Amino acid sequence: MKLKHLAAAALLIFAWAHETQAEFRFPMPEFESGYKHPEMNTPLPARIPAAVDITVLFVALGATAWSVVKLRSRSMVFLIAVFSLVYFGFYRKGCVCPVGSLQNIVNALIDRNFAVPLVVMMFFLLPLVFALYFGRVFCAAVCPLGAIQEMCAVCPVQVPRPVETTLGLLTYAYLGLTVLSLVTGTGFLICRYDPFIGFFRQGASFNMSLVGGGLLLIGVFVARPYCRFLCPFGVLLRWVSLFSRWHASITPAECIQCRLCELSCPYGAIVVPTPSDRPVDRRTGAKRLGLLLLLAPVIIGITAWTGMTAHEMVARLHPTVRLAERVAAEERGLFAESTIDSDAFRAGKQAPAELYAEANAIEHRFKHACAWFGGFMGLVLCGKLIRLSVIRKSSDYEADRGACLSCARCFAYCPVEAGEAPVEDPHARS
Amino acid sequence: MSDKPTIGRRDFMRVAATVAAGGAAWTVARRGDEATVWQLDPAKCVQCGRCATNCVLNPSAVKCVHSYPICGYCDLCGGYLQPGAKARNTGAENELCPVGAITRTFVEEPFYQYTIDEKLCVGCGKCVKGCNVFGNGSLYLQVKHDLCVGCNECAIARNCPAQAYQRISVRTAYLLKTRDSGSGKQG
Amino acid sequence: MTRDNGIGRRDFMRVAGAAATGATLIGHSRSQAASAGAAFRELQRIPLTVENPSALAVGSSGGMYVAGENAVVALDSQGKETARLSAKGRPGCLAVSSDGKLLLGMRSHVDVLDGTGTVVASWKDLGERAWLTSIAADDENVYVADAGNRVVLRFGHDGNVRGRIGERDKERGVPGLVVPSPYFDVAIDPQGALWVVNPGKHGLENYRPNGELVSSWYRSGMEAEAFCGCCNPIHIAFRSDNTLVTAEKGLSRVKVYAPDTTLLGVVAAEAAPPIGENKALFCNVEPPIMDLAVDQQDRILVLNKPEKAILVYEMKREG
Amino acid sequence: MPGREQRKRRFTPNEMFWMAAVGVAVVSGLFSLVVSILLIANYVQVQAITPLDNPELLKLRQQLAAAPEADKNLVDQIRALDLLTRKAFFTSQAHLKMGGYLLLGGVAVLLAAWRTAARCRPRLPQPGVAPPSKSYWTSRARAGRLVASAGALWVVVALLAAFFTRLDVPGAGTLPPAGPAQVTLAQNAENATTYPGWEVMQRNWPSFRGPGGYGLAYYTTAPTEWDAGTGKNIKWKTEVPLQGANSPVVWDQRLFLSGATDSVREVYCFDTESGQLLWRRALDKLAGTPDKAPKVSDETGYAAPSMIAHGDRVCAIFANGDLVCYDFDGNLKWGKNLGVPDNHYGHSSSLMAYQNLLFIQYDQNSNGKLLALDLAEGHEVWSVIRQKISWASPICVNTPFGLELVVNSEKNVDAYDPLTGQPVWELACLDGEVAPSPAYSRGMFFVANDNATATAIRFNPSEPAPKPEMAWQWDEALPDVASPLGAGQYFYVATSRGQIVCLDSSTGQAAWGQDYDNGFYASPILVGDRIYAVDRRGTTYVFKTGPTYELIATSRLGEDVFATPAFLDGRAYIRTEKNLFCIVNSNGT
Repeated sequence: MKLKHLAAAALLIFAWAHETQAEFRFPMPEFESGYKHPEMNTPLPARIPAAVDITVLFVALGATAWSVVKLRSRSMVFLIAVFSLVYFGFYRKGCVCPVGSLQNIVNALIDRNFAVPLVVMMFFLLPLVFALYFGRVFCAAVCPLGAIQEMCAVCPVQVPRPVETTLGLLTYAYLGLTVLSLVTGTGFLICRYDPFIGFFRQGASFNMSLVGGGLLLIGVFVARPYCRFLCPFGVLLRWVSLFSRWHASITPAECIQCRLCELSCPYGAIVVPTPSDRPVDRRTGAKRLGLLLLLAPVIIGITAWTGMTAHEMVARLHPTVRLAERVAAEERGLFAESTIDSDAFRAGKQAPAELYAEANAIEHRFKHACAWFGGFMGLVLCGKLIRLSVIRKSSDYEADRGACLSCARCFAYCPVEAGEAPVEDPHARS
Repeated sequence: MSDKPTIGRRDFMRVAATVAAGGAAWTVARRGDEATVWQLDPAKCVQCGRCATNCVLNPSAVKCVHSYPICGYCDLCGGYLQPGAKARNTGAENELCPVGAITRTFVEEPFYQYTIDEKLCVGCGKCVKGCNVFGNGSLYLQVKHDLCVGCNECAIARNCPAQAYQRISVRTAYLLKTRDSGSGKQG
Repeated sequence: MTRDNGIGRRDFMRVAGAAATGATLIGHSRSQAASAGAAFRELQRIPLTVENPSALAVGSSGGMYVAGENAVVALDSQGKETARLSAKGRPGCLAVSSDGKLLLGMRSHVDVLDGTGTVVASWKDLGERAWLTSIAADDENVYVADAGNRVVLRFGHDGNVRGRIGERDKERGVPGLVVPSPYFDVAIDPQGALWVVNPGKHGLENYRPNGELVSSWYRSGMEAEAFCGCCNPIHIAFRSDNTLVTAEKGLSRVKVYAPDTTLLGVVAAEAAPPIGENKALFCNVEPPIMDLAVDQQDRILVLNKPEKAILVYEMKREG
Repeated sequence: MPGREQRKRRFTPNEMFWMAAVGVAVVSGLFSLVVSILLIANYVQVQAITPLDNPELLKLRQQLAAAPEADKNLVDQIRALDLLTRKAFFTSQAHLKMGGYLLLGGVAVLLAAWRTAARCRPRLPQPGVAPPSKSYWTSRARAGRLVASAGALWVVVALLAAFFTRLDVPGAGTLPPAGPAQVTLAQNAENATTYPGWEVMQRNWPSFRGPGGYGLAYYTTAPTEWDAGTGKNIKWKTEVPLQGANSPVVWDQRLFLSGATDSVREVYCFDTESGQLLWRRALDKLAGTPDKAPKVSDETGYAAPSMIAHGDRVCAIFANGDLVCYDFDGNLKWGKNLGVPDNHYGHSSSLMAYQNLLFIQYDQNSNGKLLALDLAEGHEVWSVIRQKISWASPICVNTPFGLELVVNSEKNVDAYDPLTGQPVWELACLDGEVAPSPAYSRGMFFVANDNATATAIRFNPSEPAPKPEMAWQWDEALPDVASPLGAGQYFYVATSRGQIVCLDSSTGQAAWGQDYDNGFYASPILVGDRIYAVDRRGTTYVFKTGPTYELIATSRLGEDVFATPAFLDGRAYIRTEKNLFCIVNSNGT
């Protein structure tokens, strides 16, 4: 699908209207009975003003931040999540969501003519700005996709750390693919494969409903599988949240190392104190790290090359490429039947050669984009490996600012929380 | 956003990032774009039938509309009757619409009015094809905006073989076939 | 058909498809015509140099005239271009008067051109509603079909309106013309009688010059003998033996009827779409047949817009 | 859980609350499960019956449309079925909507109850017994390994997928018909010549069996009936000075033939309008031309190969190996002797051309070659060694795997890349002295020879390179001279014994067979939806393509015919033993 229609829309409409004047000028029959034809029913969309959505989003984010950081109330966070699910999910039908707005923003960066309405811009920016100050409060209770999964996470179990880390790579792949499909003009992948939006508007393709239902079922035990292992917007929030100013902390005051919270986090987002007994000495570790750093360009090169090699497969994401392939195969007599698309193509004015040329140009774009995508994945891989081999010392049980979704589950496990009557701002001590 | 004046480098960066984001939002807002909606251009439509099946809604938000001023008010209507219809009555064997969403009312000899019942219409475009082949093309498909949920990426647009879908201004919202005002004066 | 037989879609289109109205139809018409009695075949295809050819007429000397965008071309009976006159806009219809003048029907008025293309007269504009679709001329009168007003106007050669034909008149028994779309034809048969198509009623009406209805016949239906769709036939012409040639839109067909209105044969016909057929189809498809004429050898000339050509058909002698 | 013996135990309110919640959760869970199963069943059912496009209803409608009168019974049936399907559609819609809400409600209750139950029995924090030191480090190391192996897996899978899912969109310019009409060769700037592209070639009759040499006419307007006796539809008839078995080739207004005896070799150019012989060139002795002509059979003669007309060049080859190239005005551009062919019947493979190349299948008993010469200069561009002799002609066809030059010989069918001469595929499926050339239709080749078997060759389109497979074989009526013809779904074989058989390309079964009075030497040609087959006595049968035999016309010339006719716009050219006929549609265009 071409996403550039928007800019040309005005022009198109003008041209179209112009053409119609010549086409449809033929006068109506003259009715003797004084018949008057009914008017056409062309209702306009009953849209809620953008300001309402932005305000609700802002208030919900603010309330969550307040509940997490100041009030430290899991119930409050949960209530806000219910509200978000109802408002942003079922009432606003889950569109536009901040997760999807990522695509509009990226597309606007690629295509200068692609307009981004203010509401989309705000939906993209507000969660990030809040993450910069309060961590991923958006994920905690405002995101309708997160909320619906949060509702389902009834008896979460912990995923082994190595698996968690590895599956986490998928979010980067999804982000990379999203950008790739935007760069190549393929379309909005996040919207296309949004698993839960079908529930919000009570209608989706059968397959997507199954996927969505399956994810929710899994989510009963493996909490928030989409957020943790797929969500591309989560990657951005994770990066920003690392620099958050007032992030949720497990304990309201001093950590007493009681280890009660250790298993409370279903997201594996609690950093445990680093044990003092290193299995490898500092020098070996440094050597390994050095080797890894040296190897990194090689790894990135390999993945970039792999991406480039695989571009033909990925190029099939693009409808024009698929159509060109189909038409070419039909031309050669490989199919007895034509498809709706090839019929429509033949009914049009374009010659096959032009279609092939267009498809070749798109394929070429894919070649570059896939190389970049491959390189990006290599970079992510190396980054993960480096992060795993660099030991950052921590002495207390604290939230991993990147992974923590600020769900406030752990608060209840902290005896310090239970013991202290008025909660002091834990960050008051600088 | 209230921010206590602090001197930390990180705090400064945060404020800078916030200001930059706000600036970006401001710039975008000033680009002056307005809300848009998805609509299909009947001049490009090929009546493939995907509007009925690919919409995220069930039944589809695409319905057949009727531009009465273009209609010939024919007795033998290509959009209403099966191509090989033996009679011109409302019998199911003669009707083209698979859900019986078109009603036919007598106006005066020899004219008939055809009306689409949008509650029944599924947007399959069978009548549109009939009307275009044999008639004036007064029946055509449009996205009805009281039903459309306004997806970020329209699922029909993505699968439209004729690239007939586009985003248009919410103020117009429809791409209607109309006669120009000039010929509206009738004697 | 010979689809996919080697080299690609274009060849396929040409070899086997010949673009929906052309040579492949011969095969079809043969089988249909066998039952109807007379057979026709495509003799020739005369390529045209005008853009958007829209009207065709045969002159008294046997030459052909084709009007298109901003031009009228004259061809000899073999199809060789002999002259090219410039004209303004897109004429909708064309006739040649017995003195060799060209009557060029524009949207709402008639221009009279001499042999060099000079506009010698421009008749009065018929107003907003007018939509001229056909002209027929004899020595006395010029009949102009106005689809917009659902009337045939009888002009003198001087350009003055002498009468209106075909408007509903219960006293004279004129049923009124039903013209749902801008396809509306008039023709003069070899005896000099005026025939007017009533497309909404799928038939023809025969009028005296004073507007008196002499006779009429209508036939609706999908079968070969009848006319289908909302408005057919779209064009008519008479052969010297008084047989009638008709062209239809929707289901593109050219057929020949005997004077007693029985179907003599199908010249060319598109196969009817099978019930339930759901091929992608672009909207607002103009009918490929833009005009129809019969030349002095009684060959049938079909002006085909997408092919940008005149398709010449002839009845097979041995039947 | 409390044991059974403790039945009388009193429950605390909290426990009762818990039990109630569990009960509600179980019930609502079961309910949701049932609803979702019903929803899925509904979906599957609706998918299966497709109410709006019910094939059964469609069939009834078609029956009704075909019937001359509305049959009341049928009408009632349609009405009943229509009502049923519509009911099914709207009920399923209602069910979907209702089911959706029910499921939503059920799941909401389930979640609420479950949560309540969980709240009543909170899990206590269970910190590990031992300090997490060891597991901390192992987990970290394991994570590293897992990430690394995931990355490696990613790369491997991507590479494998890339290898197995090549995109198959023709690149710019690889398809001859899609390319521009003119290909300019600028190797030699001052001598740059433009060569006609496929678009131009197919509008002419450049070679034996038409453009590409597989028997397909571009124009569909050829006459169907004529009669030499009454002169009906015969535009002109011209005597050809010297005999030859070669078939007419036509380019624009020129028609070319060659003729030869054991001592004289001549090339003729006729005007297609008048039939007038425009020029006639007798070959001079070329370098290497033998003094004495080789021995040939009477039926083959000294001028059996058809000429090639291509752009502004026309070439002819003769039984003694003389190859000449003229321009259209009869000026000799180049000529050479390729060496006297070691051929016991006489060389008979026709010429073929594409772009700037002239192809000569020079199969002989020994030292056989397939040559590509530069049309402009006559120098060799590529050549490949051929093992076996043949009398067939090359065809040049655009297959799903690209353009191929396909040639028959004893034992083998070989395909080459016309531009480089690289072998593309081969299949040993022929036998004997092969004269019929290959036929092609819809990605399949069909080769046949008398006293052997006919074989249909197909290719798996998903393979990266063409790999021939025998689709089926046929060994009843087989051709000896005439080449088979591929037309859509069918292959046609015309034999020297006067049979024509139509074979279904998918099954290999004969759709029909027909016996005629005389044998066929001329190859059948497809014109539109009609096939023209000329027998040895000059009678042409025109019949329709398709699974049933439908003869359209039979026309006689009354002279023996060996050559394959040429078909152009509204015309056919037939070379008889002595004459050349131009046949037109009546009224003469």
